[in-house]
Amino acid sequence: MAAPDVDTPALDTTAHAERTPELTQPYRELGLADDEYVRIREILGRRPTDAELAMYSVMWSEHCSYKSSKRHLAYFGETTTPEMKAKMLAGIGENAGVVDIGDGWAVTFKVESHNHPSYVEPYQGAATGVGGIVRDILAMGARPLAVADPLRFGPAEAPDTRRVLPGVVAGVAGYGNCLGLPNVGGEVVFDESYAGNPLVNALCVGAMRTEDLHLAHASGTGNKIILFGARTGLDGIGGVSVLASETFSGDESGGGRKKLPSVQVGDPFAEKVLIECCLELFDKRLVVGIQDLGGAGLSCATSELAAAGDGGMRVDLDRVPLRAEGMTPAEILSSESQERMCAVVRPSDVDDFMAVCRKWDVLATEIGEVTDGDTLVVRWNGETVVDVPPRTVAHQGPVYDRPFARPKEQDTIEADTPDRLARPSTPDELRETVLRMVASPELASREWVTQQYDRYVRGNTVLAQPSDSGVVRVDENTGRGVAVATDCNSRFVRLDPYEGTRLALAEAYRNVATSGAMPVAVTNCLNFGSPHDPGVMWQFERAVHGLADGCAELGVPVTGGNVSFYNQTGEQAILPTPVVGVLGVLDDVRRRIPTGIGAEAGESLLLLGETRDEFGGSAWARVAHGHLGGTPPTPDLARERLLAEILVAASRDGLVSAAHDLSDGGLAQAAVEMALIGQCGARVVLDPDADPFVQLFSESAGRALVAVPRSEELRFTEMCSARGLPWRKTGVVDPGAGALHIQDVGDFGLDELRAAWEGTLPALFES
Amino acid sequence: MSPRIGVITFPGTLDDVDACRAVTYSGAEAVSLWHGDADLRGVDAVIVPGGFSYGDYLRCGAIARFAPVMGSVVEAAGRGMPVLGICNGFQILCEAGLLPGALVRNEKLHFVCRDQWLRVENTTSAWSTRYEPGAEILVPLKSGEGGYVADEATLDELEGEGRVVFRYVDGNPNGSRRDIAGIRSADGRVLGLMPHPEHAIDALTGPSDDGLGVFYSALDALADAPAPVG
Amino acid sequence: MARVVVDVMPKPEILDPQGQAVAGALGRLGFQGVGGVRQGKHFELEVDDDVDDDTLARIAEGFLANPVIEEWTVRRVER
Amino acid sequence: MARVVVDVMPKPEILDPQGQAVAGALGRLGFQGVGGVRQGKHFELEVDDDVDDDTLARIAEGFLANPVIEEWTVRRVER
Ligand SMILES: Nc1ncnc2c1ncn2[C@@H]1O[C@H](COP(=O)(O)OP(=O)(O)O)[C@@H](O)[C@H]1O
Ligand SMILES: [Mg+2]
Repeated sequence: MAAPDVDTPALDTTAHAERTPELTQPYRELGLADDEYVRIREILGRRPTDAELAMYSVMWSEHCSYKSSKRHLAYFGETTTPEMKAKMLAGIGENAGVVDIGDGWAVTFKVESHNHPSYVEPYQGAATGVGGIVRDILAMGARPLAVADPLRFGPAEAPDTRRVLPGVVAGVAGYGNCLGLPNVGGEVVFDESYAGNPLVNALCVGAMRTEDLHLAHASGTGNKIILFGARTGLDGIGGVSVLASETFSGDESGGGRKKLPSVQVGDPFAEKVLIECCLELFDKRLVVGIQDLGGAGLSCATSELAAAGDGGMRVDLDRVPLRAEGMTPAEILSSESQERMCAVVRPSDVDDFMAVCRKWDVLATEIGEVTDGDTLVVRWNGETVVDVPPRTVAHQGPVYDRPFARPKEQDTIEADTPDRLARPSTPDELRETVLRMVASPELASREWVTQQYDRYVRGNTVLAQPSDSGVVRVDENTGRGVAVATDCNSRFVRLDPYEGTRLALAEAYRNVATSGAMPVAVTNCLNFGSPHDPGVMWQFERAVHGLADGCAELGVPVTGGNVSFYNQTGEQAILPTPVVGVLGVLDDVRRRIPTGIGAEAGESLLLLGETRDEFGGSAWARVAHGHLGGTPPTPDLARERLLAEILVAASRDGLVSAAHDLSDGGLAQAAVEMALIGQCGARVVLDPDADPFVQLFSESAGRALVAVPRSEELRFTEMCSARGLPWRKTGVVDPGAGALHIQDVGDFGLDELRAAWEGTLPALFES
Repeated sequence: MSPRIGVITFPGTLDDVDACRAVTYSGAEAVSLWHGDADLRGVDAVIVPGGFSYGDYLRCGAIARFAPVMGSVVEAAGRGMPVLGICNGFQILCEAGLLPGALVRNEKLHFVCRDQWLRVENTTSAWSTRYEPGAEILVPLKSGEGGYVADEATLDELEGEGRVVFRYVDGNPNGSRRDIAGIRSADGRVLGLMPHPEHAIDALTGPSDDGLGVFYSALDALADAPAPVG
Repeated sequence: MARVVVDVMPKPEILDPQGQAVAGALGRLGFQGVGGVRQGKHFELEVDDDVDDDTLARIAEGFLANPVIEEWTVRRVER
Repeated sequence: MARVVVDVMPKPEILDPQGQAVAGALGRLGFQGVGGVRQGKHFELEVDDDVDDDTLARIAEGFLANPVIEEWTVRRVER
């Protein structure tokens, strides 16, 4: 406990810090390690002030500094060839990666996690997660086009999931719908490991003209720093509130501030107005640089802007408009109040800038300027409370080489293959298995979730739920557009983090291609347990390598991503969950491939790719036996690439009328979904020489089921054969039938299937 | 000269771009109107589009109805100018007293986005003449507070006077009284509905192009009886 | 400055799905003895002392509540 | 049966965008003299007489309010 300091003035200025080098500081409460604190003192040549300590502590946190992951993430850079980079206008290190999609258009996309807040306050946690990722995209100078939300929860039937899931979904809906951004995709996954630690990841994609790319930097001495958007309050300052307490002992009875919750409340309306305001500012070319305020608030925005610029920066913190009384400089710097942005503006443009803000009723305040020094100076009523080299805050945080090792239990899991599990074999057993799978929470329709999301707003959504990827039109004149999909089967990753991550990449890539888009870029959100656990670090290291190597094989670059560690309940880490997002391009969205069959008069069903006896980590092993063991299916990325090229070529030439990739649940699930989405019957004919169970439920990668108009069948199959893609005619579409008939298994009435598929989530979550 | 149809933007309006697109598709000229400006810029008809005006805080449409532009809209409607309120626009028109009743939270309490079948019950309003009576159309519905309520006497009056223009078929998505999806004013010039015809103008981006009829109807109405200039 | 509380409730004849959902959930959570629940809005306004009851009524009736579906009460709170 | 009122309000340090929107609109509508506005929820519960204060507190704290961001008051109302 600190001794009361007789020399404590109201304000801890740099001068005061010089005078009181021995003052005890609560750096540990702020999450800094002993050696990190020592390093800060070395950098500054004195002890940090309260405000500096607040800044370093948030910016050197795992979340902002990537201190445990940096070493490994470097591998993405090492494996990205110049050829893969050709279309990248901005990559890792920027707010979000940017790719050139042709016709003068650039597209940017990114996923972020908001896991922990969403457990504490599901609605607000998820809402502010959406808000944050949208500001990231906006900070690139892009108009946000669409969002997607990969979500993971505890067991579907668990009482706490009934609290968390509806709240998270309502939060994503409440914020995203109010912003006017169509929600075009995502995931809903259930697993015990997420029970105390749901994963709420949010993706946003935006577009801009290539010449309008705004990178976050503060350059040009004399340029003004303008903070605009919401007022700054005590949101999310959590740990930093210890600085405001009279003693650092955490005694809440003292005169200081109570420890505040780190939950923020979002105001989607304020963000919508902020978006329109920013777009008008970009349009009028009134910003030199811009940065969103997310985690770490002003600490992050000012240090990153200054670090990336060519000069220094001075900020007068007392000018920041506040929402709470008596906030200290440290609190203002660390506040995570939402819906704020920070811009660098030429002095001659300040009046015009302010006029645009007034038009949108957005509060804007000049809080400082770019200086010709190389330090970031923050003042409070004229006194200096921060004087630091900005790069030491923003980019030169600690980097750790955490120990990692393959855990021994990995052998046990691998040895426990699904071969020992009883398999259905009679037609009745197979029929019962199909229905049970379709109705399981794992595979049931997500409509109860997705119908809460506006997928139509702005009128450019061409495909959304439940199709394999979301497709949005970017250019109304040419029809150019993009497709996005996110995927991760974390059960595969658990069995083999390297191959499992390649499978996640393969699935997202395939989902994009199945919609007719050529995949061009990859983003990720790496959700893992504690980096202090060598087993978790091993999963992480393997996952990064799997993703990077996979991207190199596919020839698509990783343009950005996000790492979320410490996802665990007690000692129990979540299943390793590297969510992979893939972006694809369509030169004309009119040639997108939908999922539902029955659009053309006569269609054949063709199964593309090869089916092997692969059940490790499959949906069947889980649903039928609660089993997770063995090894996951083997990915073949060269095959995935070929499949994608064929699907894109077929979409160009109008050879396929519907397509669906095969993933969770295998062929049976894909056939059921294509029939239900198209509201059209079909007959599926299995290969008499192969095991029907394997054909129906295996999750071998690299496969898709396509519907081909009879008139195009020959052309299409010749193309597949010529290019070496295995295919097999697996049935015909039968609009008159009103049922899905699977030969040697039985008939499934569409109504029966629909009731099974659509009934599950409402029964679980309707209040 | 093609008619000019104004589309209002409030802070928080979302579907103004879509309404403008629908107006353009139908062959009219779309004119953007700003909430803070009472000037209707000489338009022949006005659309109050969907979205979350002022965040829908307090109550949907409650704050927007006091915007300067709404004063002019109420006045123009009094002179017979065709006015269409879609979703949030419908809520605003009810709050402003141009249409009776109110819209309340969906029965199941969550936002619903789905392709919705509607039956056209009345084809005499300025925004529905292009439909066959009894026609069924497929249009997106996307709202959290879309339940139409009014007292029994008002509901009876609306039914009796043929002022229920659109009704939900194939399931009531939000608990609206008597499955009401859209109603018109007594003179037929003002129409409010929760579903979004402006999102059903092209099968590429919507479930159908059934919504175009709403906009073509307005062109007919303006050709037959141009709104008096004020 | 005085504190004024305005409570706005759905009219009795208007369906209150939110209140019903709360009542249903309380039952499932094992709380016995709770019959009906109705849910409305609660506003706390800081007003100058010279704002009279008439003005407050106009704020409540004309703005905070929609009289088609809601009823309201206003009360000044001692501090 | 007794009537119990539970008011749930955003904590003072938590952003209240709804209250802010109402306050802003009141100003534009020309109502002078209204400073801050905060908006919360108002619940009216019909409860059996044997439901004790402790149970009511658990209902309010554990269900009607989220104590991370909201605070609540319970009072029994005479009828
Ligand atoms: N949380 C969500 N938000 C939006 N869309 C979702 C969400 N969860 C699932 N979806 C959509 O539902 C459909 C089915 O999801 P999923 O089975 O995970 O697809 P796939 O197996 O093709 O990856 C997809 O269109 C997906 O984008
Ligand atoms: Mg898929």
